[in-house]
Amino acid sequence: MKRFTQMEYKDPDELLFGHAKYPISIGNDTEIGAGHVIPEINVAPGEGTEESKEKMVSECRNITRSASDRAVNIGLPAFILEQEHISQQTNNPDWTAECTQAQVEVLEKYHDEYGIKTGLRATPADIRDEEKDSGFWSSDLFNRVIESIEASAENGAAIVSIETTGGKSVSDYGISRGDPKAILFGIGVLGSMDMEYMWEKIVPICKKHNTIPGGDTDCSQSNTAMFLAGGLLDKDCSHTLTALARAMGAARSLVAVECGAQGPLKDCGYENPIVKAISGVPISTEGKNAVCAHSDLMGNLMASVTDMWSNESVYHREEMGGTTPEVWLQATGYEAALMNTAIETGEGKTLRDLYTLTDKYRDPQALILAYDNAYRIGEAIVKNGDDPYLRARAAAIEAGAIINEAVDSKKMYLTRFERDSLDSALKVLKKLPTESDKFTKDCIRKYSRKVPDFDPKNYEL
Amino acid sequence: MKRFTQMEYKDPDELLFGHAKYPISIGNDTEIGAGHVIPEINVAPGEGTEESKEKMVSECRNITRSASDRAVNIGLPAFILEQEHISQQTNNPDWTAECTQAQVEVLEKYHDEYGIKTGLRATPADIRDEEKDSGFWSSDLFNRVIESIEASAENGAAIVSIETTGGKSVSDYGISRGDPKAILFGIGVLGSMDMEYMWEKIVPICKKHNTIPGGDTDCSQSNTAMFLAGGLLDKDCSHTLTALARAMGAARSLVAVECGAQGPLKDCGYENPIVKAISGVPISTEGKNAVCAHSDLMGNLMASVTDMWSNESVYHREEMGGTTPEVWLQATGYEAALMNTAIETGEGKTLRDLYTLTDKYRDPQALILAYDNAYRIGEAIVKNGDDPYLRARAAAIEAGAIINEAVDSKKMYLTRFERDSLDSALKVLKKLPTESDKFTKDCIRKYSRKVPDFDPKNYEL
Amino acid sequence: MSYKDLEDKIDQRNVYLRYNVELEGPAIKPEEDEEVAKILPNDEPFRSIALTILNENRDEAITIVKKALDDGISPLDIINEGLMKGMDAVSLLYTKGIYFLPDLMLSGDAMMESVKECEAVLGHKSDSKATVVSFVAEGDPHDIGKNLILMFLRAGGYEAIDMGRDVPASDVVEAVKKYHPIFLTGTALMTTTMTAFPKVVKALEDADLEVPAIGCGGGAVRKDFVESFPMSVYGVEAYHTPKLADAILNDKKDWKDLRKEYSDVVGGFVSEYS
Amino acid sequence: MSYKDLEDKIDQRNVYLRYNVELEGPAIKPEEDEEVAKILPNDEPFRSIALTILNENRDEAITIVKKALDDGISPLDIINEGLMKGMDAVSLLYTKGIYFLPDLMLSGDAMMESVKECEAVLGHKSDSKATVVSFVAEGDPHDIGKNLILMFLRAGGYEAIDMGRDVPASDVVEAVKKYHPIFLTGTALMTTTMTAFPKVVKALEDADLEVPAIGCGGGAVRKDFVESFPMSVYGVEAYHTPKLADAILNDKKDWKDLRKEYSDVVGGFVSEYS
Ligand SMILES: [Zn+2]
Ligand SMILES: [Zn+2]
Ligand SMILES: [Zn+2]
Repeated sequence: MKRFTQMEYKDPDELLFGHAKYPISIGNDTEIGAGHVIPEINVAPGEGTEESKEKMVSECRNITRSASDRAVNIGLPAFILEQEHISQQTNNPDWTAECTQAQVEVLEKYHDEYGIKTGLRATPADIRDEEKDSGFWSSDLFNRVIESIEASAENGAAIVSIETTGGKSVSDYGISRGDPKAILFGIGVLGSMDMEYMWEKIVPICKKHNTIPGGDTDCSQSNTAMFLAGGLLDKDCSHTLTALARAMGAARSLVAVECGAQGPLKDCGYENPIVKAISGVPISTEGKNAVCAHSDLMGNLMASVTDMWSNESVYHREEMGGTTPEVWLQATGYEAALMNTAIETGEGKTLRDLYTLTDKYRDPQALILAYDNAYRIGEAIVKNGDDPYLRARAAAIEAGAIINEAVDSKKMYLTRFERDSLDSALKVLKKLPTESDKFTKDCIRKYSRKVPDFDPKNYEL
Repeated sequence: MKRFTQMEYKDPDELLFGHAKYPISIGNDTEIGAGHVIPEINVAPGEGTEESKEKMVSECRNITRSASDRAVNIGLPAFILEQEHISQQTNNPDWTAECTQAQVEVLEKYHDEYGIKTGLRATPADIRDEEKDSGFWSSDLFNRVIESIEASAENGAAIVSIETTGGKSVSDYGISRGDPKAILFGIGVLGSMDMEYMWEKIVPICKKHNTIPGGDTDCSQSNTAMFLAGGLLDKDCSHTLTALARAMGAARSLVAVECGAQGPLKDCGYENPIVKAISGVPISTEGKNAVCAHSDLMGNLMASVTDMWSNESVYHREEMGGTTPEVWLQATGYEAALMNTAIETGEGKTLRDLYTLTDKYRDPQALILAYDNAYRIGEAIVKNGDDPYLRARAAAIEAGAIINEAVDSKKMYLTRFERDSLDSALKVLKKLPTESDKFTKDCIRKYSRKVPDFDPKNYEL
Repeated sequence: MSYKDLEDKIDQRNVYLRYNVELEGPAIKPEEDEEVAKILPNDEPFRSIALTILNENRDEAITIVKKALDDGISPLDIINEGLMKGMDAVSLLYTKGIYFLPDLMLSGDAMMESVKECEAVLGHKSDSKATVVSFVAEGDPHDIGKNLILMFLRAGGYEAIDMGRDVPASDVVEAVKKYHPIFLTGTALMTTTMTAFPKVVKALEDADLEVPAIGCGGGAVRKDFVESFPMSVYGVEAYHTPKLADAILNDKKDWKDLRKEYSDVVGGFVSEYS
Repeated sequence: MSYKDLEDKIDQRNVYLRYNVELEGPAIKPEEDEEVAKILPNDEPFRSIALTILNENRDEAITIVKKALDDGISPLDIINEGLMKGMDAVSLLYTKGIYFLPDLMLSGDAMMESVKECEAVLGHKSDSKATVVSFVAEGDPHDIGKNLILMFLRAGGYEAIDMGRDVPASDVVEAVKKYHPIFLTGTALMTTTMTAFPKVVKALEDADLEVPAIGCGGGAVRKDFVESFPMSVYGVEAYHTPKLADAILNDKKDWKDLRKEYSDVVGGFVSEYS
């Protein structure tokens, strides 16, 4: 595995939605990152559909039909359907196989009939459990995940992704207690190790079946921090600390790419702009059209350098305007259309900058993901590219510096809580050892005791 | 009443979102059309809340609280809450009074506590019924509407609107049968007469209570056509004929302004860009963030010259991302923020043009509302400004000409059905008499017989 | 850059595609459609009568029908062998996406008025397949949906009773007693008027009445709400109505069956039933 | 125009306002808050002990507590007059928006470990208000919500039993038999795992067991779903849990009451209950 020690983009200004340095082609005439933005729709299977394989297959097929139908009715040139698996699907790889098959069949039909460019992203669930299954890397549950990935690839998914959960117990502990060391260990060390372990297995399977290994996300960690951080008036997690966690998440999500993932990285990876700046792979992101799933403070900014624009997730049910696969594909589809118009007219960079500036100083979490700052964090990562721990630490410290500079220039305003937690986090982070081994040993000692679910054996430590 | 016989805007390029020639001020430091776009949120009361006044008051209060709460949590500088009344509210003006009071109270509280700029738009329902109540202009139901408007104004609504339904039975007949003459009579003659009658009553009430008379919409007619027209593959109403109906709708909605309505015109008036071009009043519009309520083919274009950006309507219930007042205010709020960033940076016109061009040729309905074409239709209207019939006819004929030019220049492509229905509609429209009286008499004869609900006496004809 | 310059730079196909235009097949005359050809009668005057309906030509339809009646042709034959065949062809073309709603409405108007001419000679109403009663929910003044339903039902050979707008539950009960419909349809635009539907069901139950199904649909009506009370089935499109009625009439389906088999009954994927 | 130039042109306040910054009052020391002052004990060593909790200082808390125990102060008094008072003050500051979750978690850690020291001397567990059992729904591996709930409950003086993740209904039944909790809490992230909640209710009913309420919440869980089966109440925020437990314990509320009075019980507007 080759670590990134240089930026694939040489200038942040080269970053633009719809354009990735290394676009991918997924069949059905569909390319991602090759000059246009593609909407992505993701609908959560309704309650009860988990009861049998038949119900789940039918649910998956129906979601696909509804989305396809709306797509042609409003004239979308292209769209991607993502299916995030529920645990039963991954637990039973035959469910995965049949669901995937059913969805691919519908998409093919629409492609043949209308010429619409489509493809399926299948995302098996990470059903491994740190608590239950001491063989985190070799258990039955692990095997089921791998089989499910193979079943997705084998049955026609254009892209396969996963949201790995390595290190979550430790980072959860750190996020709820405002402990930057635990967060760094959970994301930068354990998370990166787990992602490497998983993706070294996933990429060859995808290659074998001519499927695109799409990539991963730090969802289980940085997004937990973001969800807890909540809105401006929420009191659960400091938004500055959350910003540092996000920067670490970039160092982690990059690992999948280093193992051969080609993108589009998963929509919920808010760290994706950083990963794109480093690696040049296309990314999926979400923001203002994912309000169905959660509230973020960077709804426009997240579109700035996206290649696929997603709604994250939505209940499968009926709105006045149609069923949710219809309604939410229309929402992401219309935003993608705006971006594509900007690209076509040569005004892409203007729109990109407007997206960015709409949120840049709304919150520290947004600030560090503005493409110029994302690039800076990328640079901090590649400078320490060979060492997952050091690069995650460097990313966080750089994010802190970015926030502090914006505060100094009176563009970013912080509350006392944000100010204090940033200062204390930076103090802690800067004092940490510069050797990965030392840090790891230290953390194993500390968090094995404090975090009941954390078992170093799970990571062969 | 002074009819518009000249354009208030002298050049279509002056039209821009957030900027109206005649901005309004509604208290709470809030201005509309004065340089920034304001998001508008509208949530339909849940089923069962119509059972008692207490339930409805509580429902209205809760919708307001939820929206206000999200607004401050994501940092919106301003928002408007619209409450479209259900029939029980209008039928019982004491419900109107108490609901309005409860909502205004919450908004004031948030304004005082956070400094957020807010205001309530109250929209009593047009509960008059052509079929039931032969005194369309003087019945009990009519009185209830007027009382309800007064109760809204009296109890602190910043803006009062209504969606009048005059002429609907005839235009419905025409829309479902593809009969342009019936559509013109329903919208251009009966609709305009009814709007004039109503707004001559509404404006003085608003003035008395220092409330802004917000304006009307051709919702009951042009939107019926648009909903029936549906998506590209729907087969219920020709999209070219629908475009002509929309142009007529502009000639109609202008009447409220001529009677003294100051805007923001109602969100669902897709004809509003035309009315704004003529009259200079601020407008509310809806598009890609109203997918919860319906699908249109101009989701971005409708933002081009808007002053308030609305979600139209949504069920009051829970999404993963919060309750719908929260989720959908965030959706419209984030889009308004993008527009405001564009304004602040001097790139407003670029974003306006991108919005427009994203949809301009997606559908004939979109084409005629692109701001340059909207302006042209405005010119056709003011040229015949003194005569509601002739100006609606001229608007439709101009819309047809716009479509034909776009087809000739190979930018717009029509299906045979769209082509044929446009040709035949234009042929019919061009042959119609040039005297309003003659046309009216002719239509009374024809449609009294064909449309069971149409009674000329309702319009004192 | 100017608006015009921006516009000229766009390759539309990268932003949107008009699939309706893309997919359009060659134009053919309606009567040349293979399936229509099978439906249309070959003998005169029935063929001409059916063709006037197919061509949406009300005036000519009435003229030919009157002439046929004058010539002593049985009014029932004119209805069943001529007018209804034309209408069947129209419905077929609508389902196939070749005809559009206005075609259907205009053909329907032509058919209904021609039927009236026949009934004048017949001295009584002609037989219909069965009776369906349609109402708009109490409190709701919007009725275009109901009016479309009426037309689709009549085009499908049903006697469709129009109860109008804003109909109280008690009136629906009376109508059921009077007309013994095989199917009721109710429409509502708003969440706060769709609550009238369960009240209708309750009123029917209180009166010990039952119908095979009540189709409930329109505007803000949701399937999950409609399925929260008995006797009801959520109706998605107006043109589904005669198909639901056919399933009740021919296959003895009731509301429970229709909920389960909706897509099959109306013959195609329905997103709301997925 | 360049990005930098664009940025410099923006008056941020026309695009967004950071209300959290706008509204911030003057900084005060936590112990100077008027309501906190009323809660804190005045006598030593209890005041010092409470202050170490308020200051989230685990090491010092343990040191002072150990010293107090050595000095022969009653372990129960240390818990009730010192540690719990400190924790009450912390909870109050969290509710008032002055303290944040990490404060609460760190104070909670300090309190829990100090309590353990006291219990070591006491020779048995100290009394809690009552027992609550918390589980993550079967099939769901996400547990941060449950972990927060545990901490909030413990900070509120409850014995909180942690059943972990992915818990089968049968295990919940066993736990209810064993611990007789006054309240159960279940969390789920997904629509397809929240279906475990009604299964738990069914299993309890089958075993003839009942609890005053089961709080169900997390991720994609919806109130309307939770209220579609009995014994349950939809929980919105983790910090609501001890307030719900208090209402059960002190005011004998059950799930039916809690559904109706949720906002009052948790003391504020809750959008989901509106
Ligand atoms: Zn995710
Ligand atoms: Zn409307
Ligand atoms: Zn509206």
